[in-house]
Amino acid sequence: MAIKTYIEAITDALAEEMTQDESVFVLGEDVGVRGGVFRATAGLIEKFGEERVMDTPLAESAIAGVAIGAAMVGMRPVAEIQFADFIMPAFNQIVSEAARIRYRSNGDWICPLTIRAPYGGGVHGALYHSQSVEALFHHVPGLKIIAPSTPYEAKGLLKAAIRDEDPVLFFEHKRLYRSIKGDVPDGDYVLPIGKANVKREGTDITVITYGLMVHYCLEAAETLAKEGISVHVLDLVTIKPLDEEAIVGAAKRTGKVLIVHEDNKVGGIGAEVSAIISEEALFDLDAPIMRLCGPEIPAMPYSPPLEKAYLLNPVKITEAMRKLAEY
Amino acid sequence: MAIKTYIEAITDALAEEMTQDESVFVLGEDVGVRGGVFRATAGLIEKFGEERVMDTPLAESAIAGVAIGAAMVGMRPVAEIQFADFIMPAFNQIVSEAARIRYRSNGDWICPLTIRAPYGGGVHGALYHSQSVEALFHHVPGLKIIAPSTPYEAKGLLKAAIRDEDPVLFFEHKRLYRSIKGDVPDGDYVLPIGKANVKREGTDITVITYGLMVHYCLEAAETLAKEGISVHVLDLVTIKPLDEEAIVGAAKRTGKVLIVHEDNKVGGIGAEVSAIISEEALFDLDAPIMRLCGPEIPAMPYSPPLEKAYLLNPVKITEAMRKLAEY
Amino acid sequence: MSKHEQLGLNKDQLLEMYDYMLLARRLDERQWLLNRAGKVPFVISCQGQEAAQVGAAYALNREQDYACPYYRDLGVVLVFGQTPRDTMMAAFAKADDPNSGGRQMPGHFGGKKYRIVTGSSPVATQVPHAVGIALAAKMRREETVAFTSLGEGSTNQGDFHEACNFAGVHKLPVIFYVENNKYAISVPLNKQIAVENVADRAIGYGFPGVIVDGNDVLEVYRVFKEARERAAKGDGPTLIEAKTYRLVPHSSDDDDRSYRTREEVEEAKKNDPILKYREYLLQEGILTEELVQAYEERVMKEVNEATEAAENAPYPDPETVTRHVYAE
Amino acid sequence: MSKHEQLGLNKDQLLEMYDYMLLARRLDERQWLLNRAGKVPFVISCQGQEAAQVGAAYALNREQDYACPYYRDLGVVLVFGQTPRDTMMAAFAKADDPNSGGRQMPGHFGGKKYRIVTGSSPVATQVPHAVGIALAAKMRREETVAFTSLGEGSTNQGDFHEACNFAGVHKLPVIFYVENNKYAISVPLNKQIAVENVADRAIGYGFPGVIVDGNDVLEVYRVFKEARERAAKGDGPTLIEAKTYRLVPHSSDDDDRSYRTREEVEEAKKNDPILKYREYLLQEGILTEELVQAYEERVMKEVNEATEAAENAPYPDPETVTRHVYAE
Ligand SMILES: Cc1ncc(C[n+]2csc(CCOP(=O)(O)OP(=O)(O)O)c2C)c(N)n1
Ligand SMILES: Cc1ncc(C[n+]2csc(CCOP(=O)(O)OP(=O)(O)O)c2C)c(N)n1
Ligand SMILES: [Mg+2]
Ligand SMILES: [Mg+2]
Repeated sequence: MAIKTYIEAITDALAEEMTQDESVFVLGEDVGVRGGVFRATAGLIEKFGEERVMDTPLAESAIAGVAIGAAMVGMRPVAEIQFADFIMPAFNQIVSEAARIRYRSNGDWICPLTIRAPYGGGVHGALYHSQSVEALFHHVPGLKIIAPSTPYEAKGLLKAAIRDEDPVLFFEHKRLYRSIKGDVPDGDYVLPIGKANVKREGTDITVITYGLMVHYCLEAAETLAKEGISVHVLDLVTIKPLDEEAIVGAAKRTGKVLIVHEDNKVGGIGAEVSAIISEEALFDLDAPIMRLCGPEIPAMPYSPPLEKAYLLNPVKITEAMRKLAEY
Repeated sequence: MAIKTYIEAITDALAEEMTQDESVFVLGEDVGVRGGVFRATAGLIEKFGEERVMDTPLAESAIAGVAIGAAMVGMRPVAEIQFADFIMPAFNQIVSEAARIRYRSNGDWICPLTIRAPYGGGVHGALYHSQSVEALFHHVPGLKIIAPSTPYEAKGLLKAAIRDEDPVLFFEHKRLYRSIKGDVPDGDYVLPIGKANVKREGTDITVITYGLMVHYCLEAAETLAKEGISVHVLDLVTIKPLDEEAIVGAAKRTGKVLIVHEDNKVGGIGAEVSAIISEEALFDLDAPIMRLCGPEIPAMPYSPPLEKAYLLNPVKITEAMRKLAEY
Repeated sequence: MSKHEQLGLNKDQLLEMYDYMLLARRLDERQWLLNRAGKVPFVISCQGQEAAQVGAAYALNREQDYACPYYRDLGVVLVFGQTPRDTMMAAFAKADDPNSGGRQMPGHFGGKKYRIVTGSSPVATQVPHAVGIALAAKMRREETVAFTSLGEGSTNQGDFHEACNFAGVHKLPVIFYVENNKYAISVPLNKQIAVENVADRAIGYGFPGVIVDGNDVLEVYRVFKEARERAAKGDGPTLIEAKTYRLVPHSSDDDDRSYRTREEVEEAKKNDPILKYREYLLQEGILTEELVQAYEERVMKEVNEATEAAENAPYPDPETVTRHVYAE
Repeated sequence: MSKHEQLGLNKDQLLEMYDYMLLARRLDERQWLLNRAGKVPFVISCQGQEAAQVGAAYALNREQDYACPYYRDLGVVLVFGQTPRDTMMAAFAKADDPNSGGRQMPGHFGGKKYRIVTGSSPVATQVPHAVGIALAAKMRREETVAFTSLGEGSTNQGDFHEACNFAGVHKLPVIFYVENNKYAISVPLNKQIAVENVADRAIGYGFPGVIVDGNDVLEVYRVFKEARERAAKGDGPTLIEAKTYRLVPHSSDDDDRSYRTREEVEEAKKNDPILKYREYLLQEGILTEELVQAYEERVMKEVNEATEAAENAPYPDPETVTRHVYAE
């Protein structure tokens, strides 16, 4: 065991997978000598050379498309999109191509591709360096989507993503990179994709969340514990496929559900989580299913008071939890 | 009043708007001499000339991007994407640009752009000529999305879209083009964006749907009426912004809700509709909120038995309605 | 020395190429008949582009190379090993369709055993895939060349540009092939691009752009042999543009009378690549009138048998509709 | 005749250009200081590209034309009318920022009153917008020219290609401007593109590609005057590539020591476009040492005043965060 930051866990996972499997390689903008703008690939070019740690031209559709081609013939590309916001130009390659290759070829061709991207706000990144983009992909069968909240899960799941036989989008909240540290086992381990994790056991209300918000929800739960309110916190970890069993179980446990995400509400991940619950556990509910999310605006502004107004925080979350507990 | 097909209503709306406003023009692939591959723009080039009915190069990101530029300086472009499936290459322009122009400029610049696209299956179109794409955009603030089911609504709302000050995605179910006829008032009229319409009054169960499925649901409702089951059918018409009041009202009316769409379920429009209901009307419900949707596969296959297996039809819908009524 | 001798092609090879071209044409024509008879919902054609396709594919190494073709490339996929039965299984959307088990429209080629990469409908998406395959080959030090093709209209997509640039920067073994048939559905060349030759686009990517007469199968073969050699030697990509013509409507859903004159089409038919090649082979004494007849008969027999087999073959089981979304 | 006489530029104009360049530089430097002092979270620079920017914008018609600039184009937006106060309001993300009211990062220019079109972060998306503006101008028979700029690395995006092609086909009045500063963040030119000159890409779109020394403001002005005339006359687009250099890191978040030597940067500083232009003006007797000093002082005064004004200006009201999503 060692204490690692979130970003160290990412770098370690990449280095280990590249060491143990020659077909794994990294490509993206500035991933080489610069080691990535967040330095997630720092040190890799020195270890593995510039062919396996490839600085690509500035063209996301090509990054995705070239990676897809390589994956189809047996390589294991790990493409970095510099900011999740810049995944949009690659949307066609990801949705029309990667997600459909196995299906459209009737299982003849596969696309074992991992796309990593830092997402999320709270870093003065403004409209185009702060977005959550997971909801733009969760409707697309053929994709898997992971958004871990701890170094332990990040490492184990990035390794799982790379070894997975299907395309995986791996979203790393950039606020977590250096702010969150945690125990990471030494050596190789892999965690299962598709499993939500209970981060706190509780009996009064259930909070379902993921990413940075997990930490905020835990903080809020701690506050409420002092008031005698017991909060159950489920971290989705995998956004697609959602762990329906865990979601339904967590909802039934307390009968009161609050869904929290940084991303805006309409059509967000929370909508599907809510719909699952009201399909499977409606009569176990003692309160309306609540969602606490970012406001319905195109993206998060730059100016500090506006950024703050956009973002959820432990205080806002505590209020919503309290309101639900009192329902 | 005159009886018109759905596609005639579209063509009429375009012709009328182009006549009454010089800044309206049409651009897209094969919209000119060919009059569109579905012939929605038939006759327009003869009336308005090739500058205002412009055949563009085969490049959807440019179609959207050029239209955005023209819209920003006061034109009213109506871009056609030949098949909704091919909107993906324009995703970045639509989501990162069109949707955010007003917001990011603090209201200084606007983008009054309409993008029309035929969508939906049941025409032997296979994986890439059958898709429903509305759910890929409904999460994006700044966009409006319309998907009318009748010629009357199609005409009135296409005109509204063209006159709207913001970007509107206008999705036309290609199965409706020639199969659905209906009364269309003579002369100019405009319908409000954001209003759902009750298509049948009923008291036992509520069905919320849109597009081609409206007709299938009405057929199913007719069948069930003979069995003494009274079905309330709400046509969303506008996908974004959803008419929350109408949705909640329709849900409360019967306490039993079935949401139906052709598109696959996870993260679809139905998820948000369901989440709205369980936020606003949970204690009015007498049954779990049900969703009947396409299966979780990347897209609709070509081979007739597979296409049929994908598609909902009045029989499958009748069964789901009956099940809910009996709940 | 005659042309084919210069190219080192022997009689069997010349006849094999003829065979492929003829087969492609007859399979294509048959699909139109079936479509007009209401038996298959959709056809998209290679007619007029058979020389451009067969000459290209024939110059590749079918044991090492990969093809990322586009929807017109029936000639290419036949050379890569697809059979008339395969074509007809796809036309009828039957379970035995090797491309997709009937999931995709005809013309959406694929088949790992043939080294044909699965393709989709959105044009030009296959171009970066070919570049990725070339990248993998380079990384693994394999002598594989990636071939990809598309229409001239499709070169206006961003993906074409991004892929060419990537391949140019990394000097990858890939051949970009533009079958310029002068129309993108109804849109004529001058409304698609503002230059005479698509091949000139290669200049912006740092590799050669070559123009070839797509009605001359041997010329196509020649430029492809060269391009493949360059690629295999590590000298990087080539863009090849074949000047060709589509002799039939865009697809069975199209009516080309709205955008081009019958005279133009009739004029183009005079350069029918199959007739031109037949003439050459007759002149060279490689074909005889009897042989022409014999080929015609054998090909028609194959087409008939394939049609019958496919017509009678089972559809995919509807239960399979949810399979192969993820690894099973 | 000296260079500027050939160009028909008078003394006032020459000095005005000098003024803009100097102002851009000093505003930029100030933002770095503020950033390092923890007062503003982010800077992205024009340093080294002032001649390329001011020479270009100065040749345009600021009453008729539209600018779709990219994030480095402080020099362009100053010529189009933005003030030091505007720059600083954006740097401090204050409500009075004319670009976005503090919603976007600095460098995301806009302002209808300045004829500057709102821009975003994803590179190259502005290029089709400029084409759309040019299309509107052509349709309305207005003598408007659309200007758009981007880095050389960004020309690898599909949107650049699609936009150039569209403009070429429809002969639209647009100028595509590539400020080639040899790096895309850390990635050097040879890993971005495989050709010497980005200008060569114009060949594939059927319009002229022009290379200009981006350190020579008068040369930049000259080629832009020509390009604007072509556009206004209906002769279509021009692609102009300025050879330039970024003298500072990519942004305040970057550390350029990992990817380029200090020697290389020092060498480039010898060609500092402001020094070069100052020398020219001194030689021509248009500037004097006293004038140089006077300009320096006035510019610094403006920068100081603007900084102070912005620092003390109010932030946007948090309540406004939900405004301007749709028409109100
Ligand atoms: C991204 C995308 N947009 C639109 C279409 C519809 N479409 C199919 S083929 C075609 C024209 C293609 O022209 P070209 O590239 O010249 O190839 P050709 O068919 O002439 O061989 C169009 C517009 C598509 N398949 N994909
Ligand atoms: C679509 C997209 N991908 C990635 C980025 C991140 N990014 C910002 S600037 C930049 C490099 C741009 O290089 P170049 O075009 O040469 O312009 P320069 O900054 O050198 O002037 C990158 C990769 C972005 N802004 N947009
Ligand atoms: Mg063509
Ligand atoms: Mg650069």
